[in-house]
Amino acid sequence: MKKLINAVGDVVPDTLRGMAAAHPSLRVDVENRIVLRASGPTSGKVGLVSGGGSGHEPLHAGFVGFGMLDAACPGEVFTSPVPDQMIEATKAVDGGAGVLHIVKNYTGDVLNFEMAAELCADEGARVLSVLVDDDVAVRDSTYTAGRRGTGATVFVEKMAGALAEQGAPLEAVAAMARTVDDRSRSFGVAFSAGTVPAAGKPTFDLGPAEIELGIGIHGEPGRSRERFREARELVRLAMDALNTDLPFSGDVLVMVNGMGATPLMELYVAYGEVDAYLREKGATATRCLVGNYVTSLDMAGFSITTCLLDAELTSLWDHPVETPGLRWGR
Amino acid sequence: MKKLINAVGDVVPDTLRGMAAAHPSLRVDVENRIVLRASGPTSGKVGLVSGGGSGHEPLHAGFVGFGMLDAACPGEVFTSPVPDQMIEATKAVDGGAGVLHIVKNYTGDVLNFEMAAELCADEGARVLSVLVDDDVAVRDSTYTAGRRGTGATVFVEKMAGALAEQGAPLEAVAAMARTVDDRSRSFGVAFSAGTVPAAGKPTFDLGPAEIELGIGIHGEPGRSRERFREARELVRLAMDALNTDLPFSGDVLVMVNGMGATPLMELYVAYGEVDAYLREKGATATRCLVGNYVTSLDMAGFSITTCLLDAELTSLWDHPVETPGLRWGR
Amino acid sequence: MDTAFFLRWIAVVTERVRADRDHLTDLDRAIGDADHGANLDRGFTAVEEALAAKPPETPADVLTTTGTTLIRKVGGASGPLYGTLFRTLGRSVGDVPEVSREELAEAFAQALAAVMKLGSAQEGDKTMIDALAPAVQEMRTSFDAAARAALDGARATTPLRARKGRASYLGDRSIGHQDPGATSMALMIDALRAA
Amino acid sequence: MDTAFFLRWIAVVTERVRADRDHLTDLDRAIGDADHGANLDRGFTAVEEALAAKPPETPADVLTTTGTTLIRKVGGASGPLYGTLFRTLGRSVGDVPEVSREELAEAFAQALAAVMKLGSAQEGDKTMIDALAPAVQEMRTSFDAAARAALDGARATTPLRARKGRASYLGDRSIGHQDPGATSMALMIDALRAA
Ligand SMILES: Nc1ncnc2c1ncn2[C@@H]1O[C@H](COP(=O)(O)OP(=O)(O)O)[C@@H](O)[C@H]1O
Ligand SMILES: Nc1ncnc2c1ncn2[C@@H]1O[C@H](COP(=O)(O)OP(=O)(O)O)[C@@H](O)[C@H]1O
Ligand SMILES: [Mg+2]
Ligand SMILES: [Mg+2]
Ligand SMILES: [Mg+2]
Ligand SMILES: [Mg+2]
Repeated sequence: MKKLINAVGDVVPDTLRGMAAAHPSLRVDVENRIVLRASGPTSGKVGLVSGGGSGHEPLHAGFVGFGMLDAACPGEVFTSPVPDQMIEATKAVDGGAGVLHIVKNYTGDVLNFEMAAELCADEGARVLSVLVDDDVAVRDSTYTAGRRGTGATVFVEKMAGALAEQGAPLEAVAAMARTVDDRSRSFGVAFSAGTVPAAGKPTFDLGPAEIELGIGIHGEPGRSRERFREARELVRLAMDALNTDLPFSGDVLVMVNGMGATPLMELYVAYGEVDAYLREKGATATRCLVGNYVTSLDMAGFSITTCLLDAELTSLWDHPVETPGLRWGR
Repeated sequence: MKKLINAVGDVVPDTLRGMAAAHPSLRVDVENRIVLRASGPTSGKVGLVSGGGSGHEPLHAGFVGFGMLDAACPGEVFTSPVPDQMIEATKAVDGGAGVLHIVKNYTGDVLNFEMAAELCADEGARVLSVLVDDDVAVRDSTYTAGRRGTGATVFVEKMAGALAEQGAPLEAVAAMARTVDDRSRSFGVAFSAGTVPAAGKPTFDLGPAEIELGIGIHGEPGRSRERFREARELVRLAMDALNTDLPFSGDVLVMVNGMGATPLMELYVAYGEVDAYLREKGATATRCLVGNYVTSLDMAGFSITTCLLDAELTSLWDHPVETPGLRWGR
Repeated sequence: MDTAFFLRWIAVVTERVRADRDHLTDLDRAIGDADHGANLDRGFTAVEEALAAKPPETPADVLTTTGTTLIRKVGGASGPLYGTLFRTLGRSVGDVPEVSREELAEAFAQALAAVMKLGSAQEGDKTMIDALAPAVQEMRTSFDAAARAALDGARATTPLRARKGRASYLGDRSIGHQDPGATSMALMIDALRAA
Repeated sequence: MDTAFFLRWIAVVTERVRADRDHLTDLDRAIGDADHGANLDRGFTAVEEALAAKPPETPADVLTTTGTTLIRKVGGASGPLYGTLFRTLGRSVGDVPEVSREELAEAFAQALAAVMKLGSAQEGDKTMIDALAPAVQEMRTSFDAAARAALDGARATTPLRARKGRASYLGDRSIGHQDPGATSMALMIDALRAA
């Protein structure tokens, strides 16, 4: 395992130290693993807290800043953070208008955020939670833990963050977060697995012509192992899965996301195919992100996330944002 | 070889098609392989043209836009573009104030840009060229082709671009580009080689505990093969090389750049070490980029580029920029 | 069983988790995200420190400190679940210097209910519950019987299709692998015999 | 040698470049960036098309079209260098229907000078010059002699330390590998014998 790290056990604090040094706009509590806006809580604004395992950078810490999150709680690599972090973060960002927890749907994240929210409520804080569950590779039924939260997290954090920045009340911000999640879908494909530093080897092995379809972001294998195909076919496969679940129409926000080890060049090749697919269906990609936004360490592969836009969502997307990972309008 | 591409021969046009679809701010001539600002040439502004082999995305096409380049000429993967592209681009961006060619120092880039500049001059255009040659791993002597142009290209394009946007004349923009190059140095380390699609296999093989020191951005091996070390030591090694060549002092702009397959998490770990190193030397990292800016397909590894800032350079760095790959201030 | 017994139990669990760390992680690599061993090792190392820093005075103290520390340090799915298990055990045995096997068995029954409620998992979902539930049944008989039941329960998860946790994402591909959480649960129950 | 001869020469070169494409790329993988074969194949495929699209009427026409097309299509270091070689050949032989071996030898001498000037390389720098320069020396004797000299020159690049082009970045590590450009140059000279 050749990783640009010091000791395996120091990966998360070392990452946070680096983020702190790189981004004066962030206040990073390395010991307690909380990343906040350096500007402190905004009085009268709903506070947005998210968090999850590390290894998905820039998610979540890279999305702390004006127009998006107020705090991020990074856990160990691929391991949900603990309630203490969420409780501290919730206190730190409460500007008097309540706090929204944005939780990706994984048993660990859900349970830990649940415990934190209960304890915060016990202490009198106003906390609402929204679950992000956009991954169509997982059947949402009583026989699973439900759909995973993946790429749509970026959309939820961005648009709910914009609404919060505009001064909307907690219930409205939570409702918007749910709306964005409802309108978003994701599908991921892996060409190779990433390596968790503490584990020292890839989470799964793939042959030279094998891929995993329907992967999540934690290095877990996907729903099926299949033969490798060209970009056009892979994109079609992913887009068909999204379209079957929630047919495309009108304006669409698209993210073509690299899992950590896929060149930007290839993501653009894929984006070209996504754009063509949407045209075919009579829909239009009016906004997009192409790059590494929700990664899975050094996994090679990609995911596609789409969100059906309307005028309000488009304007929330366009609202200025100033974070290490996403910036425009200021 | 599992790459997210269609046919090996279509990688560059497919990438350009994807960029065109993703970025309405760009005008992409897929057939002639020229990427321009959609807004057209700015009258009275010096036009900035750069270009080089593909596979380094976001460099260069991702840096076309307000405050940076006016045009990029992408060649085949790792192969310099041809004079026709540069001639067309030069004509297209000439707003009457002349055109600056920003050329990375590789024999191919130099020769092709030279031919283009001569032909443009023959047709009456005012063209100046600057060479970017920042890579300290290569001894600059009569016994080499000179130092390679790598990470500093981003700095040169950004700061010369800002000055051009402010209305400076061609000579001043060229002089600024040279100043930035003079004050910038780079050093790169590879953990694994990338795979050129047309070649189908990695450009070199490394054992599980081997790394290449002093690599360029075209998958060529480095100056020496050594044993793998922890981030702190690798950063120290790179920083020592930079510091020996041009001692650090005062304000420093730092880029910790991923070569394409290195997780952002690890780049932050490295940035933390860079920051500490500079403090030790009594210098300060006052501006930075941490991410994938000058990549080498799916190579794993990183490079560090530094530039000694003064007040003018800092303000040029801070000047608004709006490109797919770099954006702030608007 | 006194405070020393419970301290020994936790010490044995800590030691075995450390020894089995890579095995647990490998099980989690197959159907999860390759961190279960690391998670528990981190958790019980913190428990060890917490217990050393402030020596507990009652069995409940040992169990509650263990549970709270796991919740604070583990994260993931197993942190809140194991944390809740130990905290519920602590709350159930109450503020007494000695606990009988019957009392412990009753506490385990309550802990099982709490963990099932928190994770909304049933027996057969291919989780730690599949080791815990049969062990609770046998706890009144003997620790030996409980340990055997837990180990059998863990082994019996192999042919199951996961319905909870990360492994459920795999659908049918989760079949054929033993559940990491059930495996670590069996380890904990088995450690009661060595305490 | 008439127009047909030069067309045959370019056709043989095109065919052999295609056949040796992977070999040339492998040589470039060792001390360059693994594209030399791909570059030349792309270039000569375009040359083939250009010559077919507008059949040339003179030897100079064949050579100039070849050179211009290479400059327009190859890129990299070898594009301008080979392009200049063929364009200089075209300019030197002049607007005549037939070219003698002496005239071609003189044209090659001029082309060598042009390529050396453009790339500011000397013999011994481990570049295509190391195959071209000795071939030019022997061109007046016979194509066979020229081809032998070029092949020997290419082989003799193996022990050299590169001083120009990408391979120079490797310093001493460039030693022990045959230069891809010298290898392709030898191929082109050798193809004269088959034309
Ligand atoms: N809802 C649940 N109820 C009970 N146990 C569960 C549940 N979800 C997961 N588990 C247990 O947790 C184990 C995984 O723990 P761990 O790997 O530490 O956490 P994570 O899945 O967050 O990485 C599984 O093997 C399973 O036994
Ligand atoms: N300055 C130079 N003069 C002459 N030949 C050169 C020079 N630089 C490079 N070459 C030749 O070009 C060859 C490499 O060509 P190619 O791989 O197509 O281009 P690139 O190096 O741009 O990838 C080298 O093997 C060498 O023979
Ligand atoms: Mg986990
Ligand atoms: Mg090249
Ligand atoms: Mg796990
Ligand atoms: Mg080459």
